Amino acid sequence: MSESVPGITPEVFAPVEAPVSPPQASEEVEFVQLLTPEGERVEHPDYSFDLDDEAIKGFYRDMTLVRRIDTEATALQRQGELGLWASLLGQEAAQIGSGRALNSKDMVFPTYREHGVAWCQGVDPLRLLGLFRGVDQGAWDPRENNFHLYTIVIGAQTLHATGYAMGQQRDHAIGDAENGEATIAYFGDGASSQGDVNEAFIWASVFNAPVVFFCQNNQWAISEPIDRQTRIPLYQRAAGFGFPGVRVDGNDVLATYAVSQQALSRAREGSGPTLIEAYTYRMGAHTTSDDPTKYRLSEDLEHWKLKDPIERVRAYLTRTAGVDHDFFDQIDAEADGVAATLRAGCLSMPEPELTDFFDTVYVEQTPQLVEQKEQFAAYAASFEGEVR
Amino acid sequence: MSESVPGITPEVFAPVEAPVSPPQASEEVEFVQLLTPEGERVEHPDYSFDLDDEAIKGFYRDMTLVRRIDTEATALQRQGELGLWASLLGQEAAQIGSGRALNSKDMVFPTYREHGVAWCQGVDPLRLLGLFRGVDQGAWDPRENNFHLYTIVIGAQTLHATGYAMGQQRDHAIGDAENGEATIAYFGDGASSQGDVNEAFIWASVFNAPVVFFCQNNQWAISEPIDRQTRIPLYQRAAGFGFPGVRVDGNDVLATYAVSQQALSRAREGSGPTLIEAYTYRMGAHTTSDDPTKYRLSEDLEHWKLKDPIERVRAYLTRTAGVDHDFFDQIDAEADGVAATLRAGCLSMPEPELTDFFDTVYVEQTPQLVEQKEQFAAYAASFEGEVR
Amino acid sequence: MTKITLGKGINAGLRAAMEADPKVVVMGEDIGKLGGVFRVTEGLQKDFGEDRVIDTPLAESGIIGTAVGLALRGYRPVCEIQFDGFVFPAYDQIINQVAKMHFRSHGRIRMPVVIRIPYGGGIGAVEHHSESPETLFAHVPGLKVVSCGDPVDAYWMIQQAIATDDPVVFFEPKRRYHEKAELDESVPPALPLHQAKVVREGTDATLLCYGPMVKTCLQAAEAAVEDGRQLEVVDLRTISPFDLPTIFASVKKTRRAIVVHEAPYTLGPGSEIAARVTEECFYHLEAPVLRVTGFDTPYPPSRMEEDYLPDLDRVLDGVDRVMGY
Amino acid sequence: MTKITLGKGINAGLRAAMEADPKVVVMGEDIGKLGGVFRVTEGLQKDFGEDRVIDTPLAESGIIGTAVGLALRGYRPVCEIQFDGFVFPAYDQIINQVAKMHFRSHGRIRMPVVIRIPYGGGIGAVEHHSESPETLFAHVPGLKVVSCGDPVDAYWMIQQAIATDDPVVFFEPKRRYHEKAELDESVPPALPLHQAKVVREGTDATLLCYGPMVKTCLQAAEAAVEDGRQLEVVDLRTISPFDLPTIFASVKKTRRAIVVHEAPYTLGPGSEIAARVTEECFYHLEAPVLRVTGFDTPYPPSRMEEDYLPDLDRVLDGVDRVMGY
Ligand SMILES: Cc1ncc(C[n+]2csc(CCOP(=O)(O)OP(=O)(O)O)c2C)c(N)n1
Ligand SMILES: Cc1ncc(C[n+]2csc(CCOP(=O)(O)OP(=O)(O)O)c2C)c(N)n1
Ligand SMILES: [Mg+2]
Ligand SMILES: [Mg+2]
Repeated sequence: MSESVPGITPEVFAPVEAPVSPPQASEEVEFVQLLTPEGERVEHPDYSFDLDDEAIKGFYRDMTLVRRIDTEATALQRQGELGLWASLLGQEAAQIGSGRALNSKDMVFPTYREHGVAWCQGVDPLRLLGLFRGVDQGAWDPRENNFHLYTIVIGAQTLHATGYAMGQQRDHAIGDAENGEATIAYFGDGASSQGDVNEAFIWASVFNAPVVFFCQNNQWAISEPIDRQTRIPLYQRAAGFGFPGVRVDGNDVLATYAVSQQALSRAREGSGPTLIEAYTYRMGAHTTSDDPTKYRLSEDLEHWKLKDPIERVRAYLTRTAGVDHDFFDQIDAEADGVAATLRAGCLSMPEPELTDFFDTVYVEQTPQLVEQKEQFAAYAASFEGEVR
Repeated sequence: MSESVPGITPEVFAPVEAPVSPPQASEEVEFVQLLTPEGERVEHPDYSFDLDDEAIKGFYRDMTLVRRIDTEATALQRQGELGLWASLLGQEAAQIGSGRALNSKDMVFPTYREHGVAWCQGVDPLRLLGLFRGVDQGAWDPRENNFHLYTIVIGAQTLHATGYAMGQQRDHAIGDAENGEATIAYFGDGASSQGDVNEAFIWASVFNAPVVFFCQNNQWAISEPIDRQTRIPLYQRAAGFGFPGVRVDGNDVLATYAVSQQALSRAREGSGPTLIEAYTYRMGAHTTSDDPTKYRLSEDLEHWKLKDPIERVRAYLTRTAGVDHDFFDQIDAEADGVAATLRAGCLSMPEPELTDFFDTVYVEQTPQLVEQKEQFAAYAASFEGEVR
Repeated sequence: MTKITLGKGINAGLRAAMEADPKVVVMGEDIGKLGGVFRVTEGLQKDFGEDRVIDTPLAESGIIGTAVGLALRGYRPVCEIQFDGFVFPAYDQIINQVAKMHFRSHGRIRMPVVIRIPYGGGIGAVEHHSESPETLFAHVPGLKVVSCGDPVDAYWMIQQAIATDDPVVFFEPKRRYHEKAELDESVPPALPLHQAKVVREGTDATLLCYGPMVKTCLQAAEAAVEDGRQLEVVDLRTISPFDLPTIFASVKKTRRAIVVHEAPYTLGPGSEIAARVTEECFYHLEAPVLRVTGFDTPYPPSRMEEDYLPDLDRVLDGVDRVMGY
Repeated sequence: MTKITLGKGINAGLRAAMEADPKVVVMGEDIGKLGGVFRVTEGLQKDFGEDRVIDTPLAESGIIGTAVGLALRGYRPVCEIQFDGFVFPAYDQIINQVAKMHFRSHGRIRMPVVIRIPYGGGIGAVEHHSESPETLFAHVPGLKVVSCGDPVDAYWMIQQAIATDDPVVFFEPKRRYHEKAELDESVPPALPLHQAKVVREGTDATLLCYGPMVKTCLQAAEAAVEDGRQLEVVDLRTISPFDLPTIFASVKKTRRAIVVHEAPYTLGPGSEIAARVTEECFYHLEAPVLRVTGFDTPYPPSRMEEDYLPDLDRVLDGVDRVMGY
């Protein structure tokens, strides 16, 4: 892989035996696909999509709404209402397909970009904004929605998920594909390089824990392309740890649903972990602070636009399922409503007070923090009325 | 793998698709073998041993001497001359085979048990004792012997090795199998679970670094059997990271030599990393502080005794190469000499002074440490003559 | 009444906690059949099964990271770190996850995780096996940090640590594992977890210590009597938070204080105690608060540890200095 | 003379170091084409190649661990940690390897590794992006720890850090990246790396600060003039080792001191300074050394950071308190 260390004379790098070049966006990539970018249903020998068109309409609605939520949040950031936003643009199918495959008792450990999965788990989108607005660090109750808090330290949540799954084992909560429980951990292509993620693979494998590792390979870790993290397809990592890995077209919501469904069933039954690599693309910037023109080509983006996860479902619904305009218009109207509610909610979020934050460092408060809180409160009160 | 989480009702654990049971000592294990436990030469399609019987005699000598050194060190520990000793008993073939495959410019990153590799690199065995006696932390110069200091934090050295190998690349020190340089990192089966080791795999793969990962799978990490670390053979880990892995009979010095030779050549040529799993057995306790009767069966040990790395070479030399008693007697005499020298050296090691240890915290000494050193020296002097 | 060692006290405390609450699980390296390298978990796996006494893969970040997940599931994991120097691969999970989860969730999530760390020197061990990293945890908001100094405290404090809903880093003075005392399990613990105790009363100066140094300071106080000095010895027991009222009360009485710990001097726990005591007792102090501690070097090879570690003589030397003001 | 920002100062310093010594390599996440999330390495990969400006896999332990190997091979790696909160996965490699290698080898091995960490708050960021973990490095023997407070220091100190054969943790005050100053590259640096500087002379009390707080303290000193108070401001620059002579000289002169830092209060650098100053200046002090710092909570959501961070008013409030003794 002489390209990876330029500056070193190429002749010292004989070609390696193992495959080296990561698949290019322009090449054909091997993965599970059930709906083509053109909206055509295709079959796969190992995975089938067994829901009806109503369900597909539901997926369309989910994807459209979360994209709208995402767009609105980006706008709110641009207008100074949020400090930051991490957009899921392009990853809707990966998130909705896997999210809709979850049972009510399954537990989710997200990164910071799983707004679509949050939606599937019933988290009020407004609750997602607090972290980015800087008023809280995730204001939903993870137990209510079976959706853990966003984790910013890359990869850390994969171990939490594995430990949680070990808890499910110990609770005898696994057993069969319907009633058993599973855990799903989301992470990115970049995260796959963290020690924690690989330790999670080891734990999950050794304890045969009911956990699905769902990697959204969106080709980028901020400015670093996937070949900074691996020289072979990521899903193959799992084999080295002794459990199955599968690559799915991450822009195909039918396929991500089917593949997730199967992996979750395996976990719930007690057959252990699976790694899913959802092959997709981060259509936007890493976050609103990022400037992708510094490191990637606009052609790439154009190429991926042709694989849009929502467009292909719309094409299918229109051409094959005979869904008419009304349906789409209705969803668009609903999306506008969701966006308006989100915006209004954001603008009226109460301003937090530092004094409220001294009491949640510990369950059993310490005298020192009581003192610091009191001193701060007294100090702050001395400015009352003044403009600091 | 229901055995791994006993207490959970077995029926919730359906068999997993991936292979689960680690090979048992009693089963036949797939690996590269060139000399059977009975001392018969066998051929392997991919690896051949191309040295003559003189070389094999050399290996015999190496293994016998390091075993004698090891025995002497254990005795010194029992007599209170060392605080601790980590025995290599049973792992002589893994260490001598790989150690003798090294070129003079290759660099070694050991754990704390590579006394045999140290021997191959020309480190005076006495120098190894200081760490265990508590007078220093490794008193050899890593640059003189191309043998880094022992690393006790499990797995940390694999990243050092990879970084060093990246330095070799940057120095244009790789090129062909003879003149190129390679780095070899030793670690244990337990270490394979550390995040650092897996990150080292990623780095080595992404940068195609000239590093050989040499894992001595001695079946145990203190009291934990290999199935606490993996449910498939360890060498297969490499495939998940996109580079070759191979399992070798770690008790067969011809095979460990041949396999290491080939992996090192690949690295020196610029073909990147290889993982070698040397399948062996820790015949002794983890260290002199350990009591293996708490966790393993004596039958296992008896079974492995039949596979002794030295005995099989002796059988080959006697039966096939026509080597007579004189040779073996001579080596035994040499071993006694080495042991006597080691013992004498150990007993006469100078006692270290704490005052000498204030000046090597930093290259550029700090005023604070100068002060602490002076205060300590004055304080210590106040006891002069007294027995504290 | 039973005679126990400090190590057996923790073992018995773990057993009691596991009997009292089925959600308590113990996890770490070699804690099962072997019973841990110090035998502190001896017999637990046999009695509570491999499901509750978990021999883990060899990776500390994994131990703590999965413990976080188990805690989120309602378990109360007690993690063993084999030696002080091996906690650092887990440091990120401790600092960024264990310590912050309650705060991050604005109180919705609790992290009842105990991290047991045998710590300190004096056992003739090799590198990484003799360190005192308590500052690196006590500085971190969200963690609580304690250390036991005698077998009876060992028995009760480990149970109190497991019972609290906050994460606790539990430092065990490994060279005192074999110290003996009488334990009466039927007498409830004398003190809550985060309270210091005056283990010897005195009038001339206060020795503030914890963990392995409690015994050392008691010996020093005994020896000081010969010099006509009555030293008060306070076993801090809790390093985060410090029990400041007990500390202040003692120092206001004796007007002189020395903090004794094995951890390096600079930014060791003694620095905070000295700063606080000075602020609170400014007009009471006859002398600055002095510190008798490990030096600002890495822990040396063990043949020098006797010189590196504060001992009776070094403590008395400190007493001489503090009395000299 | 060129006008530079603090960020550009580091960029120019890195460039100068790379030009001066081909063994200097820079490594980290997103430091290549992107030039780092703060653009501190902008343009370096273009000019020095991917071999010397290495975009690494996303794993901090790997960054530091391979840097150790490169250093053993004779390189001088400068590692960028993207944000303060992300250094902890690398903590083991820093504490157990980088810090101890010279000592372990009894001086045979040198570890000229620089670890750059943009740190501190005030930029409205999310969790883990605003922390001040300097205690967690300054307590560790074997590491040196510095922080620059102005653009000219940024330019010189990074070069001095790279030139030293000891490992240096280099804390960059991220919210001051855009502060501007005039730089004359032809004038050699005024001070060695481990020396503090008096940035404003005064007589009534000393403000001891570093990094982002230097500007804050200068503003406070300016404002205090209105109250008729002349405050001395010392930019510590070096946190390990502290430049104690400069600190003591100032405090002996003003007889009152306040340490100001963003890091949490308990066991923050201020604790050590307070303890040392008290010991050395015991008979000079009119008041205990006070501390104006972050609180003992995790860094709060950013809408509250203005209240969390010491600012001009909090510093002046501290001045009132210290003058009240
Ligand atoms: C331990 C750690 N290091 C660095 C960062 C800074 N960081 C935030 S996101 C990111 C890239 C993550 O890439 P990937 O895992 O592919 O997820 P994506 O953002 O593409 O969804 C980095 C480096 C972090 N959050 N945590
Ligand atoms: C990070 C870390 N954790 C724990 C230990 C304690 N420890 C020392 S050796 C060992 C087992 C290592 O097993 P393995 O890697 O198989 O090597 P072996 O001793 O069998 O050669 C453990 C747990 C350590 N040294 N470092
Ligand atoms: Mg990505
Ligand atoms: Mg082993």
